[in-house]
Amino acid sequence: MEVNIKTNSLADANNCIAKSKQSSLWRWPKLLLQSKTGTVGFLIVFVVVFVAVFADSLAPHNPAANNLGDMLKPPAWLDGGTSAYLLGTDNLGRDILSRIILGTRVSLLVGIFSVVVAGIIGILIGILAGYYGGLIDNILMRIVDSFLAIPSILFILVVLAVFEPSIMVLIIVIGFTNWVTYARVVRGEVLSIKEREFVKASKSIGTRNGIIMLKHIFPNIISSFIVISTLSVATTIILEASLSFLGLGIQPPEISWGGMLTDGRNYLATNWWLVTFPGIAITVTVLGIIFLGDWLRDVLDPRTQGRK
Amino acid sequence: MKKYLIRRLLQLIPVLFIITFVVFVLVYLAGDPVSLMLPEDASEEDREALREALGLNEPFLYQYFHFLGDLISGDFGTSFRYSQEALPLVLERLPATFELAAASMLVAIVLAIPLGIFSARKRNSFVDLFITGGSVLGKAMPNFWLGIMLILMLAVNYQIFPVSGRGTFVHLVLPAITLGTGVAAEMTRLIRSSMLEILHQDYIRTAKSKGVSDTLVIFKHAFRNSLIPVVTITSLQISHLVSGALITETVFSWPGLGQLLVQAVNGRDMAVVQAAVFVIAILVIVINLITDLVYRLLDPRINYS
Amino acid sequence: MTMTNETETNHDCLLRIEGLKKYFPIPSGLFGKSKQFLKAVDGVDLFVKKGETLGIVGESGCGKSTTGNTILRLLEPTEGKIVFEGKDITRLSERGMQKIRKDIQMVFQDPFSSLNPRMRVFDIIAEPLRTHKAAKGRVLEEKIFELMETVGLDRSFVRRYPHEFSGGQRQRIGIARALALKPKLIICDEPVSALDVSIQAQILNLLLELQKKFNLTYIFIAHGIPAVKYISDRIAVMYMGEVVELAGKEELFSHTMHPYTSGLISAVPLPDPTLRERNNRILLEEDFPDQTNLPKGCRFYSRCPFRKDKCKEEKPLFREVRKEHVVSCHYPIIQ
Amino acid sequence: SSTRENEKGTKGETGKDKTTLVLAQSADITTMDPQNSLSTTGDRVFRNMFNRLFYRDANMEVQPELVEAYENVDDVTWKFKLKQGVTFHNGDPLTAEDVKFSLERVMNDQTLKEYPYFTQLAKIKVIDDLTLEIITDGPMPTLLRLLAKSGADVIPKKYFEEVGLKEFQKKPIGSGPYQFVEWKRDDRVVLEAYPDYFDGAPKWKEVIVRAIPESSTRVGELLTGGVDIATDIPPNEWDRVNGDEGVSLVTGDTTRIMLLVVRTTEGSVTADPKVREAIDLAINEKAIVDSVLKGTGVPVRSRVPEGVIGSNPDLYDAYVYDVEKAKKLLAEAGFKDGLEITLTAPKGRYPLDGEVAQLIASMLGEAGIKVNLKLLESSAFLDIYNSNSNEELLMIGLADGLLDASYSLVHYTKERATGQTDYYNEKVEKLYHDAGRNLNEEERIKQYQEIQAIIAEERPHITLFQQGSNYGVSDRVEFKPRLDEVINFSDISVK
Amino acid sequence: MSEAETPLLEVRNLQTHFFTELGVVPSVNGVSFSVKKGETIGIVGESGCGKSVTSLSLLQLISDPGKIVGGEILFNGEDLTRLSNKQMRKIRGNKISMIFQEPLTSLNPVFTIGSQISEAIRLHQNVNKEEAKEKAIVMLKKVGIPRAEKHYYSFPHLLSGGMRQRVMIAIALSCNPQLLIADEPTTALDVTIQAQILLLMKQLSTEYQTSIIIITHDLGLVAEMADRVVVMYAGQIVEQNNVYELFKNPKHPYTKGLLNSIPKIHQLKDQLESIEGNVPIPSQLPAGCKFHPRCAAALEKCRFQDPPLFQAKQGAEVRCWLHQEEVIGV
Ligand SMILES: Nc1ncnc2c1ncn2[C@@H]1O[C@H](COP(=O)(O)OP(=O)(O)OP(=O)(O)O)[C@@H](O)[C@H]1O
Ligand SMILES: Nc1ncnc2c1ncn2[C@@H]1O[C@H](COP(=O)(O)OP(=O)(O)OP(=O)(O)O)[C@@H](O)[C@H]1O
Ligand SMILES: [Mg+2]
Ligand SMILES: [Mg+2]
Ligand code: NI
Repeated sequence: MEVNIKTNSLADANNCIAKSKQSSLWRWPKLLLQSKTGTVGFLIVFVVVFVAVFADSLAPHNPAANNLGDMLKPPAWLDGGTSAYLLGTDNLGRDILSRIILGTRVSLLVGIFSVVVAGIIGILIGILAGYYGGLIDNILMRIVDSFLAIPSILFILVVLAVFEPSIMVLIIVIGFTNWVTYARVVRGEVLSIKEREFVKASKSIGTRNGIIMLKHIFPNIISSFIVISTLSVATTIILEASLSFLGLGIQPPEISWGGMLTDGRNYLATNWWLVTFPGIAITVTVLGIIFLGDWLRDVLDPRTQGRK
Repeated sequence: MKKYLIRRLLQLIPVLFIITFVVFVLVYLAGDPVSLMLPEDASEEDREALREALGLNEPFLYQYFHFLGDLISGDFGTSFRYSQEALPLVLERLPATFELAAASMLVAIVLAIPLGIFSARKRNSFVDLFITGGSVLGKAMPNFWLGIMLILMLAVNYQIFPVSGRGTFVHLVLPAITLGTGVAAEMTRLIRSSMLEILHQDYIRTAKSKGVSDTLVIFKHAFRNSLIPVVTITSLQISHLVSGALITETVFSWPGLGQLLVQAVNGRDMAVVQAAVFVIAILVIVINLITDLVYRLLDPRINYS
Repeated sequence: MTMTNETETNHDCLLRIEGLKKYFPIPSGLFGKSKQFLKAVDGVDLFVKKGETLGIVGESGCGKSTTGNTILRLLEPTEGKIVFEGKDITRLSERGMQKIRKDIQMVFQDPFSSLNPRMRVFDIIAEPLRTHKAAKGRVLEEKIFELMETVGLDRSFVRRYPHEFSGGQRQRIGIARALALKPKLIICDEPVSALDVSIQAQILNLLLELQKKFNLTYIFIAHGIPAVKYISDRIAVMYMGEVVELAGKEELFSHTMHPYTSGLISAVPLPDPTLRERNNRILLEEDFPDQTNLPKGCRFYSRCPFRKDKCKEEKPLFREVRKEHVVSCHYPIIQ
Repeated sequence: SSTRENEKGTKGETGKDKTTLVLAQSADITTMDPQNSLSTTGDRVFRNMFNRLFYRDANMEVQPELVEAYENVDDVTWKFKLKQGVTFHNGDPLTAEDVKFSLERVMNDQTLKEYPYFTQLAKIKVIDDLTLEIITDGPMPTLLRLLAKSGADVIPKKYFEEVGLKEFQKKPIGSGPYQFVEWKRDDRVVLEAYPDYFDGAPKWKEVIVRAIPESSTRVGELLTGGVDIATDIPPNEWDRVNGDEGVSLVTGDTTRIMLLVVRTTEGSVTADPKVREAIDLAINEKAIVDSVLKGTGVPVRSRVPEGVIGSNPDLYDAYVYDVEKAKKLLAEAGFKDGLEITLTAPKGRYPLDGEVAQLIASMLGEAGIKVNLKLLESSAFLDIYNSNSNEELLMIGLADGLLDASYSLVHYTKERATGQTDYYNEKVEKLYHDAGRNLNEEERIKQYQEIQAIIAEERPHITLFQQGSNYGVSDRVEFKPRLDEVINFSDISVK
Repeated sequence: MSEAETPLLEVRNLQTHFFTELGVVPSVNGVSFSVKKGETIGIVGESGCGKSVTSLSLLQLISDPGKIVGGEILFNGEDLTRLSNKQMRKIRGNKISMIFQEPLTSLNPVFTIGSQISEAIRLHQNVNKEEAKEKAIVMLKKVGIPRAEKHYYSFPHLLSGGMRQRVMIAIALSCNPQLLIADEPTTALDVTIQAQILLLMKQLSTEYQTSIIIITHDLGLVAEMADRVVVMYAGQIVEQNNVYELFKNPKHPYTKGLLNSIPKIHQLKDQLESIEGNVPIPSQLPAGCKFHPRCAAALEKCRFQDPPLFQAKQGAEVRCWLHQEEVIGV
C-alpha cells in the first residue's frame, strides 16, 4: 500500500513516474504470456509479419519466373516432386512456396490497411452520429442504411472499372465498402459512452465537443474497434480472394493469397496443391489474428486488466 | 406499433432516394455501356449512333432526373442487355434468391446454435478450441473453393447431390451449405461470446439458486437472452445473403440476383442495376424491420414507441 | 413563491433558481414529435447562500440530478430562471456559459464512471485547467500536485490510471478536478453513495474541510439522509420533480412537516438495535403515480398515510409554515 | 425420369433418354431477339430456332437454306426465290414480306447489335410472295456470306408487329427446326422439336441449353451425365474429361485469333518497326500454345483465320522466335539497356488469357523488355480497347463472324486504325478497297493475301495464335465441332 | 453458543479462493459461524470483504475461477461441500433460498415473473402447471404485490425496483425454505421501500420460523433486523456477537471505526470519525493482522502475526490482539 508514502520533492514523483512507465512496458509481454491462445496468436502474426517484411530474401525462387518445363510439379514429398520446389509449382511452373511468401505482403497490406480505411471512416461517422444525435444522427444513419443496402460488390466493380486496379485502389475500395459496420458499432458504443459520467464531467468543465469526442469518446471505443477489426482483417483477406474470382483482385505480377486460390481453383480436382497451401496460409494467419484479437479484447477490458 | 411501422417505412423514402443517386453516379462513372454492347470491331460511328439512339448523349443531371421521373411512375427503364423492362427481370430472380438465402440461413442456424452453445459451455476446453478452429476455417474458406470442393466430393465422386442448377430440394443442399458455412462460422463465435456473457449474468445465478439444472439453465434461461445480439447480426447476414451470393450462384449456376447484378454492372446496364439495387434495398430494409420486430419479440424490455 | 424572493434580498445569495422546469420529451408520433413529457423537474425554486451547503434529498428519480445538471446547463431548462451571482445565466450562449462553468463545478456520484478510464490522473485533473487555459507547463504540474495534496492523494500517483485506485481515492480525484478552477459553487451529485461506509466518512470530512478552507458553497445531492444531514445547512426534500419541504437542517428534523419527509426520515434504519422497536415509524405505500401523467392534486396523494379528499383535487401551495421552513402540503404535520 | 416429364421441360437435365439433348454453355444468352445478339452462345440457340436465306455447311460453304434459287442481276442487284411451304412455328407461312421486314429491321434499327454489319444493304424489294430483290450499296462480293451470318435470321413480320418486341421475346417464333418452350435466365433455354419443319421433323424431341459459368461445374455435370455436351473446356479440365469413361474431349478450330494490338503512333516506342519485330521475335507462340493451352490452338502470323475466305496459308501454323535477334534489333533501335512497355490484357474473357499474358510478359522480359502488365476484368478491358486508350501493347482475341477476310482486314485501313494502332500503309489501303468491290473471287483472295503478307512484316498487330475450341462430349452422342462454333442440334446424333 | 441445540447451519473454517490469472485471491479465508433455527444473522463488512462469496459458497454457486478449498458447511448435519451437483440442486431453492442484491438483473428479463416463480415451485414440489401458478399467485399476494393475477404475466422490467425485489423474495420463499440468504436485498432500493421489504422479511421469518442470513454493509439495517452480527474484514470474521452487545460495546477496532463513521440522524457531531486508508485488495493482503495498516491502535505484533478469533467477554468473538487478555481472563 503506497497510500502512506509521502513524497515531497518533484524528483521523487518523477522517479515514480519513470517506474510506472517501465512497469507498463513490461506489462504487455507478461499479459501475453499469461494467455496461451494469445501467445500462439502473437507468434503466428509475428511470423507472418516477419515473412512479409523479409519476403524477398526468404523466397527460394523468383515467384514470377515461369518455367514451362516444370509446370504443375507436385510437392517435394510426392511422386514426381523435386526438392527444388518444396510445395510444388503452379500451372505456369512458378514455385508455390515463393509465391506464398511473397503473397504474404499483399494479403497483409490489403487486410490491414483496408480495415484502417474502413475504421477511420466508420469511427468518424459513428462518433458524430452517436454524439450529436438528433438530426445529424438521423441523416448519417440514413446514409449508413443506404450503403448497407447497396451491395458492396457494386462499389467494388464500379470503382475498379473506373480506376486501374492496384493495391492502393483495392485498399481504398474495400475500406470504403466496409465502413458501414464500424459506423454502426461505433455509434452504438458512443450512445452508451456519452451517457457515462466522465463525459458529463468534461462537459461540466466547459470542454468543447470536438475535444470531448477526441479525448473521451474515441479512446473508449478503440478497444471494441480493435476486436471487430481483427476479425475484419480476416474477412478482408478472404474478400480479396473473392474479388480475384471476379477478376478484380490484385494484378500480376503482384501476388496475393486470394489470387493464388482463384488461379488454382481450376486445378482443384487434378492438382490440389495449387490451392491447398495458400488456403492453409490464410487459415493459419486468420486464426492467429483472431486469437490475438480475442486476447486484446481481454486485455483492453478494464475488468480483466484489473485493479492490479 | 402501427405508427412505429409507418415511421420505419417512411424512412425508406430518403434511403431509396440516396440509393438511386449513388447508384446512378456509380454506373455513370463506370463507363460507356455502348462499347460493351457492340462487337470488338465495331467502329466509332456505330457506337456514336447507338449512344444517340439510347439517349446516352444527354448531360448527367438530365439523364438522372429523366430516370427519376420515370421511376416515380414505376418505370425503371429498359435493360440494354436484355432489351426488356428491368423490374420484371429482377423480380423473376427473387424466388431463387430467397430460396437460397433461407436455406443457407437454416444451415447456419442448425450448425451454429449447438456448436456455439457447446463451445461456450466447455469454454477453453479442447472442444472449444476445436470449434473455434473450425469456425475460423469456415470463415477462411472462400465460397468458390468450398463450393467446388463440395461438387467434386458429393456430386461428382459420390453423386449424392446434383452438380448444379435449381429445381428440386436436393439441388438446394450444396449451395446452401456453401453459403451457410461462412455465416455459421460467424454465428457460432457470436453465440459463444454472447452465451459466455449471459452465463455471468445475475439472473443465471438466480436460476441456479432455485435449483434449476445446468441444461435447463443453458437452454431455457441463457439461450433466449443470448439470441438477442445474434438476431441483429443475423439481419446483417441475411442482407449479405440476398445480394452477396454471387460466387455461390456462379459456381452452382443458380439463377439468383447476385449473378444478374454483376452481369448488369459489368454491362453497365443502368436500368437493371438500379432495379436490382432498389429491390435489394427494400428487401434489406424490410428484413431489418422484421429483425427489429423479432428482437422485440425476444426482448420484452423494448417497446414500440 | 414570493417568499423566496424576499429571502434572497436578505442574504448574500450565490445562486437562485426560480420556477425551474425540465421536461423530457417521450418520443412518439409519426416523425418522433412528442406530445408527452416526462416532468423530471417541475417548478423548483431554490436559493443558495454563499458559503452554505444546501442539501437535496429525495427518492431515486425524483429529479435531483436533473436539477443539478440543469443549473450547470448541461441540460437546457424547459422553463424557469437560473441566476448566478446576480446574473441570469438561463439563456447564456454556449460561450458565455463556458466562463460561468469555471465558477460552478460538479462532483459526480459514481467514482468508477466519472473518470475516463483511459486518461491518467494528471490529465484528468489538468483537463479543466487546460480547457480554460488557466495554467501550463511547470505551473500546471505544480498546481496539480498541490491539488492532489489538498485532497489527500500522494503526488506519486499522477501517472496512474483511474482503475488503479480504490473508490475513495477516485472520488478524491473527482474532487480535485472540481477544485482545480477554484469554483465558487460545487454541485455534489451523490458523491458518497457508491462508497463504502468507512470511506464515506473520509470524503464527507474532506468536503467539509475544503469548504472551510476555500469558503466553498455546496449543493449536496444525496438520498442518504444521514449524510445529507451531516453536511448540510439547509435541506430541500424533493418528490416527483418538486420541492416539497425546505428548511434548516435542525428545523427540518425537529419539526418535520411533510408526510413524505417524515416517512423518509423514519424509514432510515438506525444503527442502534435498541431503537428497533420504535413505533413512530411511518410506512409509505408503494404506489407511485405515472410520471408522464401526473395527478392534478398533490403528487404524494397515492402514498400519503394522511391523505384527505382535498389533496386529491387541489395542488398544495409551497408556503412558509414556520420561520424559514417552507412546505407544500395541505395538512402539514404539526408537532 | 420419363420422356413425358422431359417434354414438359420441368426436370430435363438427366438427358439419358434418346430424345432429349442437354447442352451446357459457359454463359447464358442475353436476348431472344436474334438480331440483337452477337454472342456465340446466342447463335447456338437462334441457329436452331430461326432460318436464314443461306446457311453454312460443316465445311463452311455457303448453301441456300430458305432460298430455292438466286441470281446476281447486276453489280448491285440480287434476286432470290424462296422455298415453298416454309412455315413459322405458329403456322403462318414464311413469305418474301417476312424476309424484307427482317432485313430492313436490321438494316435500319441502330440499336440492334447486328446493325453495323448490314449497313451495306441499300434496299429490299418484294417482287411476289416468294420472290425478292436485294440492292446493295456498291458491289458486294460478301452478300451471300452476310445472308448466312447471324442477324440475317428471318422473323415473322405479322406476329412481330402484332405483339411487339417485348412479347416476342417472351414467346419468340421462328421457322427453324426447334421451337421455344421456356427461358429461365441464367439457368436454361428449353426448346422442342417443331414437327412441321419444312426440311423434315427434327431429330431431338427436346433440347435444353444450360448456362453453367464455372468450368469445373460444367465438367462435373458432364461427368455425372447431367449434360451431353459441354462447351469451353479449359485445358486444366482435360484430364478429368479424358480420364472418365463415357465422356471424351472433342477439339475444333475457331475463327478467333489472339493478337497484340501494337501502337505505331509517332512518339511511342513501338513506332519503330524494329521494336515491333523484336517483340514478335521474343515471343515463342509455339511454346505458349503447347504449354499453357496444351495444344488447343495454332500459332499464326495473320489476322485472317484459317478456313476463312482470303486466308493466307503461308502464315498459318507459323511463328518467328529468336531472342538473340530480338535483342540485337532492340540494340539497333537504341534500346541497348532495355525498354519498358505496357501490355494491357483481359482476364477471364478468353480461355487462359491471363496466363498467356503473363507468359508473354516474362518472355519479353527475357529479351530485355520490361512489361508493365495490366490485367483487366472484361468490361474494364473493353473500355480501354474501345476508347482507344491502349498503350504500346494490348492483347485481344478477334473473331471473324462473316468468315471473309474483308471482315478481319478492315483493321488495317486508315479509317479504323486511327487512334488505335495509327497504322497507315497506302498500299494496304488501296488493296483493301479494291478487293471490297471486286466480284472476282480469285482475284479478291489474292489481294487479301497480299495485305496479310505486308501486315506480317509491318506488325500493327502481332498475331499469336488461332484459338481452338474444346468440347466435352458424352459418348452417347456424336458431335463434330464447326469452325464458326455454331451447333446445329440436328447434326448431333445418338450413337 | 449453546452445545445442546444443534444449529441449522454450521460453517466451519470455510475457505473459498479464486484462481485468477493474476494469482490466487483468498476471498474467504477461514470463516466459521452458525445459524440456529429461526435466527437472523447479519453479516456486515465493506465491499469486497467476501460476504457474497461466503453466501454463494453456502449454495455451491461459486463460478469458474473460484473454488471452495477448505472447510465444511453443515446443513442439518449434512456437509454440503460433499454433495453431488444433483443432490445440491434439491437443496437449492428448496431448503436454502437466496435473494440477490440487484433486483433488476437478478430476474431474467425475457420471462414473466409468474413463470419464474412457478419454475421454482415446480422444480421442488410435485405439482402441475396450474397448481404451480396458483401457488405463485398466492406467493405474490403474500409479498404484497397488488393485482397479483395480472402481475403474474408481467415482465420484470415493468415493475418498480421494490416490486421486483418482492418477486425475488416470493421466489425465495415459494418452497418454504429453512434458510433464507439475503445478499444485500435492499441496496438498490429507496429507504421508504427498503423499510417495507425489511418488514416483510421479518413477518415471514416469524411466520415460518425461517432462519435468515442477511448480508449488507449497512450497519443500520443489521441493527434493525439481526439477532446476531458477524463482522467481516478481508475474507475473515473479525468480530461476532449478539446485536445488542455488538452495537453497545464493539470490540474490534474495525467495528468501532465502522460504527463511528456512520453519520447518524439523531445525534449531532461536528466531525465524523473515519477509518483512514483503504480497503485492502484481496490479492495483496498485508501480513499480520489484515486490518493493521488502518488501525490506530495497532501493536508491533499486529504487523507480523495474524490474530486468531478470541473468545471475549459477553459471548463475543474478536480477531484482535488487543483482546487477547480478555480471553485469558475468562
Ligand atoms: N436524458 C433524459 N431523458 C429522459 N428522461 C430522463 C433523462 N434524464 C433523467 N430522466 C428522467 O427524469 C427523472 C429524474 O431523473 P434524475 O436523474 O434527476 O433523478 P434523481 O433524483 O437524480 O435520481 P437518482 O437518485 O436515481 O440519481 C427520472 O424519471 C429519469 O428517468
Ligand atoms: N469471479 C471472481 N474472480 C476473482 N475474484 C473474485 C471473483 N468474485 C469475487 N472475487 C473477489 O472476492 C472478493 C470478495 O467478493 P465479494 O463479492 O464476496 O464481496 P462482498 O463483500 O460481497 O462485496 P460487496 O459488498 O461489494 O458485494 C472480492 O475482493 C473480489 O475481488
Ligand atoms: Mg441522480
Ligand atoms: Mg456482495
Ligand atoms: Ni489489529
